[in-house]
Amino acid sequence: MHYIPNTDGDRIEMLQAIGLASVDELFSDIPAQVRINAPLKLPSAFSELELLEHARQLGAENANIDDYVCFRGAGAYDHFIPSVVKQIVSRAEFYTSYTPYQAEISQGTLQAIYEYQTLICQLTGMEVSNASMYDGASALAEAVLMSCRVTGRDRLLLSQTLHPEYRQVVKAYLQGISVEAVEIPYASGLTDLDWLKKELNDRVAAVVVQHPNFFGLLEEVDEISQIAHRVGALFVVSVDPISLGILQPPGTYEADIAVGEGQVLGNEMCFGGPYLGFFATRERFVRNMPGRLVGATTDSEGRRGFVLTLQTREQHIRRVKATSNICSNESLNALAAAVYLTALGKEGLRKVALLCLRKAHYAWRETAKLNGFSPLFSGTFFKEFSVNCPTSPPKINQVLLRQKIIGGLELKGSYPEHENGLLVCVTEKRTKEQIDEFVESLRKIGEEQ
Amino acid sequence: MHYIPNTDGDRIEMLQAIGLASVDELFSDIPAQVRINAPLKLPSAFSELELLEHARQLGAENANIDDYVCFRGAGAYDHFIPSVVKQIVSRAEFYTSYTPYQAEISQGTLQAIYEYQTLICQLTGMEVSNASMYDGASALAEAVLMSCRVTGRDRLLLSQTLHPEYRQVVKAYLQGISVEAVEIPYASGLTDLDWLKKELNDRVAAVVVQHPNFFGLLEEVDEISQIAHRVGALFVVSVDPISLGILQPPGTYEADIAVGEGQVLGNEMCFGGPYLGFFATRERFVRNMPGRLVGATTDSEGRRGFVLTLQTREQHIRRVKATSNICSNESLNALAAAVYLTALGKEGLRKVALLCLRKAHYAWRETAKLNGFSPLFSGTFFKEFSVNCPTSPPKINQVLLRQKIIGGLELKGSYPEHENGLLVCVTEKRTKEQIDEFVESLRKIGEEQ
Amino acid sequence: MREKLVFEISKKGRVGVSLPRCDVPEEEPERLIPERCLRKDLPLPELSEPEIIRHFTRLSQLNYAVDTGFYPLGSCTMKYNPRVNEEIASLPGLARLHPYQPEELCQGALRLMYELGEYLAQIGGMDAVTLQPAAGAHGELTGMLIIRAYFLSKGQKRHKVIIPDSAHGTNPASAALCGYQAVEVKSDKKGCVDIGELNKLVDDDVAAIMLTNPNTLGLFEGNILEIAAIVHRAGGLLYCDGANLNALLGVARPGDMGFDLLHFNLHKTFSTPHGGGGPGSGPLGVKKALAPFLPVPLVVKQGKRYLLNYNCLLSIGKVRSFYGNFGVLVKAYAYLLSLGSEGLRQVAENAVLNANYLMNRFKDHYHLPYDRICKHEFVLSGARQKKRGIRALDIAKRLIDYGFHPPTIYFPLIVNEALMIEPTETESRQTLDRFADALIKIAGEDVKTLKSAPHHTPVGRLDEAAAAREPNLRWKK
Amino acid sequence: MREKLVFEISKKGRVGVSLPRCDVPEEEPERLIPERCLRKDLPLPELSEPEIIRHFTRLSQLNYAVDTGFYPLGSCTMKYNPRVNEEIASLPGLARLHPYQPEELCQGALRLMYELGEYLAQIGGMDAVTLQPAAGAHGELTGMLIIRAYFLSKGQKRHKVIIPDSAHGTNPASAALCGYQAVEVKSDKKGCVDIGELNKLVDDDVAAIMLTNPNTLGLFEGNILEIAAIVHRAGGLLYCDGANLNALLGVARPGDMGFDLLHFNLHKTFSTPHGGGGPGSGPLGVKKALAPFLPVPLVVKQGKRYLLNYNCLLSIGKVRSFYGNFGVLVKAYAYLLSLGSEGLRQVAENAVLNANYLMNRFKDHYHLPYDRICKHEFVLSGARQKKRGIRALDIAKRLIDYGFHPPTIYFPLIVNEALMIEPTETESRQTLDRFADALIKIAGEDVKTLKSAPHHTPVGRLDEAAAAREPNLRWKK
Ligand SMILES: Cc1ncc(COP(=O)(O)O)c(C=O)c1O
Ligand SMILES: Cc1ncc(COP(=O)(O)O)c(C=O)c1O
Repeated sequence: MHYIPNTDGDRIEMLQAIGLASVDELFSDIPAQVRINAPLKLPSAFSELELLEHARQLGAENANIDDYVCFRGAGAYDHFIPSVVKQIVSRAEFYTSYTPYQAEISQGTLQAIYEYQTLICQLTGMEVSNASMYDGASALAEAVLMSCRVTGRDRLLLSQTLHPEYRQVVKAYLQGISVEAVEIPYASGLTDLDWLKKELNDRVAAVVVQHPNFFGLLEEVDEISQIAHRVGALFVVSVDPISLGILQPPGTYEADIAVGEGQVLGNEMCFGGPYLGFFATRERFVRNMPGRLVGATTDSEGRRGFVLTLQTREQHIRRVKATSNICSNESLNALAAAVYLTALGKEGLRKVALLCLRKAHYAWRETAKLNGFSPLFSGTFFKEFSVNCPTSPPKINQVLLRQKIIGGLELKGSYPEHENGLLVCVTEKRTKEQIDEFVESLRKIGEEQ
Repeated sequence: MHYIPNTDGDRIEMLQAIGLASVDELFSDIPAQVRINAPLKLPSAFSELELLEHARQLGAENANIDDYVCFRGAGAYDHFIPSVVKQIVSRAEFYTSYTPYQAEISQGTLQAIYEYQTLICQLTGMEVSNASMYDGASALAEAVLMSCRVTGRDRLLLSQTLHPEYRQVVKAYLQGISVEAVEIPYASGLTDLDWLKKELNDRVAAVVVQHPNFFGLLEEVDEISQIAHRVGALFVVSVDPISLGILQPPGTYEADIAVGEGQVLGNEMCFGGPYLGFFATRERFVRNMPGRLVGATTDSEGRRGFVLTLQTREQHIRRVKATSNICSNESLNALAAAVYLTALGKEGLRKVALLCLRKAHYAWRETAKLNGFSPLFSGTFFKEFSVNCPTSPPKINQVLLRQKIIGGLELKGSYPEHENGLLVCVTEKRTKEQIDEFVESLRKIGEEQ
Repeated sequence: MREKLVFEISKKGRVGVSLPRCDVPEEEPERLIPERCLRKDLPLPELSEPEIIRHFTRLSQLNYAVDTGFYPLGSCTMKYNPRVNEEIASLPGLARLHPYQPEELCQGALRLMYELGEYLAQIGGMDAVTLQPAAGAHGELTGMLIIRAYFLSKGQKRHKVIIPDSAHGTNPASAALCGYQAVEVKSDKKGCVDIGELNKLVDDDVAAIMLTNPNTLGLFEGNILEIAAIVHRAGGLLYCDGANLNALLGVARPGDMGFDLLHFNLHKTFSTPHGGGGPGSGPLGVKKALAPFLPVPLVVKQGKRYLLNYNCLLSIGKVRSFYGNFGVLVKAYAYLLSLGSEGLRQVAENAVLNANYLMNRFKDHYHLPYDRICKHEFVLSGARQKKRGIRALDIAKRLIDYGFHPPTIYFPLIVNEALMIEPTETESRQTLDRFADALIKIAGEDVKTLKSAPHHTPVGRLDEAAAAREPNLRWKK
Repeated sequence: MREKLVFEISKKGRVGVSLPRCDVPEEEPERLIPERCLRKDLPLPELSEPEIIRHFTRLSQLNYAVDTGFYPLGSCTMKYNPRVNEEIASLPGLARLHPYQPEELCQGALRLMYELGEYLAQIGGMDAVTLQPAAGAHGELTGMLIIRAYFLSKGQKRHKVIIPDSAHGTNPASAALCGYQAVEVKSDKKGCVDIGELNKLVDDDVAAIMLTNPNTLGLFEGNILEIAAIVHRAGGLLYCDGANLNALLGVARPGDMGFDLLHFNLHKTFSTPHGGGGPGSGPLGVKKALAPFLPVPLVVKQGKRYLLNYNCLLSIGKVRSFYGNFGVLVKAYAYLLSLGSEGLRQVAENAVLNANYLMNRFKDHYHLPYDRICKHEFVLSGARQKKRGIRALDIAKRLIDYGFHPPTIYFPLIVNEALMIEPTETESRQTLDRFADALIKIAGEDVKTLKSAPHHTPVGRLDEAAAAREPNLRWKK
């Protein structure tokens, strides 16, 4: 076994040193009736060459976005990843190290996380950020739990324009504790403010929306924020970090907790993970925050250094009273996000956001011109928009696939009221040529109806 | 320009500091009539995303050996490369450093080359190895030049069973100096020993053969070595390092210089380069060797360390009298070879060689059974063999390509006497299934004749 | 060799990446988005590409890592991360997939997930597996939610979860997160669950017991069958924290011992790299009776096709978006295939052999609170050294001077000045000996040398108290 | 932090890689190969995969590199190597090609080579380009062979090649390798070719003059047009060593100055990484009259197809197998495309600006033998320091303590105690300033500190004399 340095000779000598006659004796403390004697039913070992070939074959059974043109978003996005990001996260010193418990030999990871935290604050306009959560959905669930802790309240209002899976996750996290989650209906694709104003009261720990929302639309975040704060509820918002290249950051509209999916910040779509949830809030809530935090401090010679800090919030110290049970997070993905945000920088992120905005609007306008296709909602959008199709979206997507295009997401699955709704995403990677081809295909489909 | 940190502001301040008004003034020493005023006719800049897409498209216009099954060798071979090799050569500390002139901050490269030199000696059974040459062919040319220096003679005998391109390169290197290269004809696919014995005399600096030779056959190296030495000529041999997993190394048959193509030691085929020529010889010739050498020594505290040594042979010191003009060599490829040889190790390299041997013989036996196909020669071979086909090899290869098989090399190009000859290579990467499919295709082609 | 922050390197006007020109009409954003929604200022840093690469490369060099040295961090299974797994996980056909792409266009990915689930079920002795949890603690939460749903489905609402005092902090935290009261059971003199105590605690309000086996002392719970009988008799379930599964691979299966749920730490046992703190992956296996409660979707096989099944009425729903940390799953899958069933057992055997060999070398130099055969790890106590004023922390820091990563310290909580050492199977005897020599030498070193360690790191011991008192969690101008 | 040799880590019985089982009949090798041809023993090391990765990773950390710091190594153009080029060069469609695969299956590769050749011709002002040479010196050799063939084709056999005293060692060595007599021409006070001298040396036995322009002092040969006239008048050719082309990109073209041949160092000017000493790539451009002599094959375009043309009667043949260092060509091609014509000029402008800025900072502290505007690099002399017994070597070693790679020293040979500094365009002004501060500080430091430098490296200054006296070029048991 080439991953195991011990040779047969080593094993014999080591057993001798500990006074045992056989490896089996090392397992004599396991009751005989549960010891396995036959090999497990697993495939026999693949050599490296066979393994690579097998993996390539598995890969060939998947459509990958180098070969297919992707107009699908809905929580995972085909954004461009600069080579520098991949280069840095593939540095063995980063990816083969553990959580930086020993600060003196982990300054690389620690400083990078500190930079990540700062970058997330700069991006969101919030005061503090943790070192990452599992993903956008679980980050939102943690935000909701924290809202309850902070306010001592037990009711939540979740907009129906939140990603359906995010709502599911929040609800799952609430199953064990007595907090009630109520969904806010939507009108014209946006969180229904009238309903919200009516139902909101001082039992509500937080109002939770996504911005831009699942349909791609910009929510009335300023107003929702004010409405929520009026009753002392927190305003929790889940945002697309790319949109923050041009959109007002949560800090400016007084969000109390801003979370979101960090995949778009330099992480591959990777069939859904590993991603990272970012989590930012107000300084005064810091001791209520879930997740790891890195802080700057000094050593005895006054040199700046970084350490894990405020660990008394965490499970390994506080145990049942911890602010979360999270231990391993998504550190390497956070590193990717830090490198991405540094590489794009002030100008770059704005440019990417502008490209998304313009291309999405170009695609939307061209689609809206087609016979049978019409916008599902009239609101302002960023990089995703919803259209109503002249025929069933699954059929449309089937046709598109033949042209190696992955079409929009069929809304019907989560929103049965939009039988023919299609959620289309256009990132900066889509060229005009690709968009034109996509629209042209839609045109043909429309005309065949 | 994202590779250039200077901002416009920097440029202005820096010009001020040196007392110039404009960047143009920096170029005022260039005669005006040769200064370019219009931009060059080059494409305008590609963004990283566009560049990647463009490169992928170029790549898609090539058949790559992940998608095609390769039975072609003839100097570049489809051997398996363990992941560890790629991981190590992609360490920035290795690939973004220069030649290790400053030993104290280059011990990584220096020690790795010292290990490479040792590994090449272990593999070839020779006494000393240099740090690499450009490729197998130019290494052979350098060996030939060294033979002339060492013997003071001006005639060379090159076997016609040497790779045709290697012969071309040797001859090109000899153009400027008055050394005559004579080709030794072959009989039954092997260097003609009778001819050799007849023509050999004390004007001959070296007898040069390839082993296994271009047709895949094992040469009578023991005997050739003796014959050459009888008249005081050097015996220079170009060997396939993979074959040394099971074949007697040049050291045992008293070769004076052993060279070869190191591509097979962990380097991608990469359309012909970068490769590396290895170069090993006797200790007593060391001051006549071309190329860089690393030696072990100690620092003032007695710690072992490594340095470039015997540099007085080299161009930067000896100038016109240097043993070669080589400066940059193929260090990173040599590193790959060192990692490869370490990873394969004693057992692994033997196993790879055995796999090649057995699979090639299996393919050969199965092919020989086919109607119309017959071995071109009867000699012993390692991983390549030559067959005579019932129809024109280009036609055969055309058919194979449709099945995504890259067939053998058509011999006719370099050996017009073998009109229907095909040189087939089978490495350890070829599965029985692939070989069977290849043979089955040949069978069908044979039957259609 | 310390490094400035990116913000300190930043200079106005620098760009780090080149982006495509806009090939569609360049409308002003104000025409597409109401002005009040547009941000005025984006205070991100500005660096050129060379500066970025150099900065992060230099940062990386400030880290210790498995690839640079021995990392005997107890409970963390810092084994070697095979290179081929990284190569495979970055193949475009496995890395560049949209999670919602049509089922017919991700059969390879679904097959991989299906097979990995099957293999893990085999290894753990479980009937069904979800790959959704993103880490061990996430698996625990998922397990707790399933236990709750299971009892609810039977009309029961149990409130307690029993957890040993030696347990990892995530166990009580996960139970609490799910609304359970965590009840602590003491360890006995042998370092295992005190059966007498347990008997007293178990009643029909106990939903489950959460055990780590081998436990955090590296000891196998020898009474596991009795424990299972006690808990099952009271209608409770057994949850296994599988963080220490490395010791049992191919040797014994938690499912056969009576465990009803088991989470796997792919980033420990199954060699996926830890990434400086994540991503991990914490698949959860359950026995048949609990399978209906697993999160959606499950990967199922119909004939030759693989499907995502969302249609699970009793499911707890979802604990994260999509299907789990797929990229991590790929590496664990590749690892399992390169081991095969034979290799799997070799992992356990060598991990346990290495641990016992190493433990044995310390017997005369450190207090060994539980002197019996250990599994993949063992816990020393710095109690003797403490008498001289030397703390476990000092010993740990001093090890850095010798080129080693320190063990886990002060955990488990039941051992005074704990030093928890896990060598893993991927270390050679030579390395173990060098480490043992160092730790033994340290046992006799003077207080001053130890207190001032480490001596050759870019920063010395840092003021953690100050860091917590006045948190500085982000750079400001 | 020093590291054993792999041979010292090796232990009998360890394996580093898993290989496929044999799926064809496992015949004994003795049955296929005569016993006397089979080797008895293969004395290679035996390590497990984790040991291999750790060993070479640790070795890597002993290296200084462009990615870890400033590398002002004069003449070497150690600029930043863009990451995307590495990504591109490792695409299977570009990296995993057999050189002899059929033309119709490598159109992408041939197109890339064709276009790169065209771009280089454009940049250098040449008419035809071969991509075959593997490095600069190899390009020189190719050029010399072409010059020889050219004169032979005209029935002339010229014997001399004129080379300035400031030239790089490869120039005389390449000329000699090709049987030419290298004749040295002195530099004048301004650091350029002495025209008077040149006039005396040029006759009809001169095949060529080899010039580096800007020369190795970093100075542009201002009399280049006159030089060209002199040499051409005598029927000789002008060869340009393009190692210093970084200064001229998009600003001026050697072809326009009268050069007939020019080699490019892709691993310098065109940002392909140097790999610790190679691989490089040294394409050679020539004027029309010399094109027929280029090595075979040439990539030609016919309609929309690209072909390899071997059919060149006057060709010198081949200087290496196949077509050149294709993998390096890919990176240079990618680099050129990401620059475009505008970016190309920016490279030169900033490289020259950085050099002049830096040079200016040293004027008061070091002797500057040629005090005029430099191009991409400049040469200081440590003459003043030498009076105190401090050598250029000491200054160089001391720079290491400050975290910098030393400049090239003792070259060019015509400057006493030369320190040859090339900052490149990819360094920021901040870095230049930090470097200048260090070098200026060193100018005033005491002898002892300098002589004992470097102080923090894994090894100190090594005994090179002993290394050469009793060469130890390989490990032995
Ligand atoms: C015994 C034990 N349980 C649970 C965990 C938590 O696992 P994770 O970090 O994957 O959430 C750990 C991790 O350190 C552990 O050692
Ligand atoms: C001026 C000059 N000429 C020639 C060379 C040789 O180039 P290469 O190392 O690519 O053979 C160099 C390399 O250092 C150089 O600086």
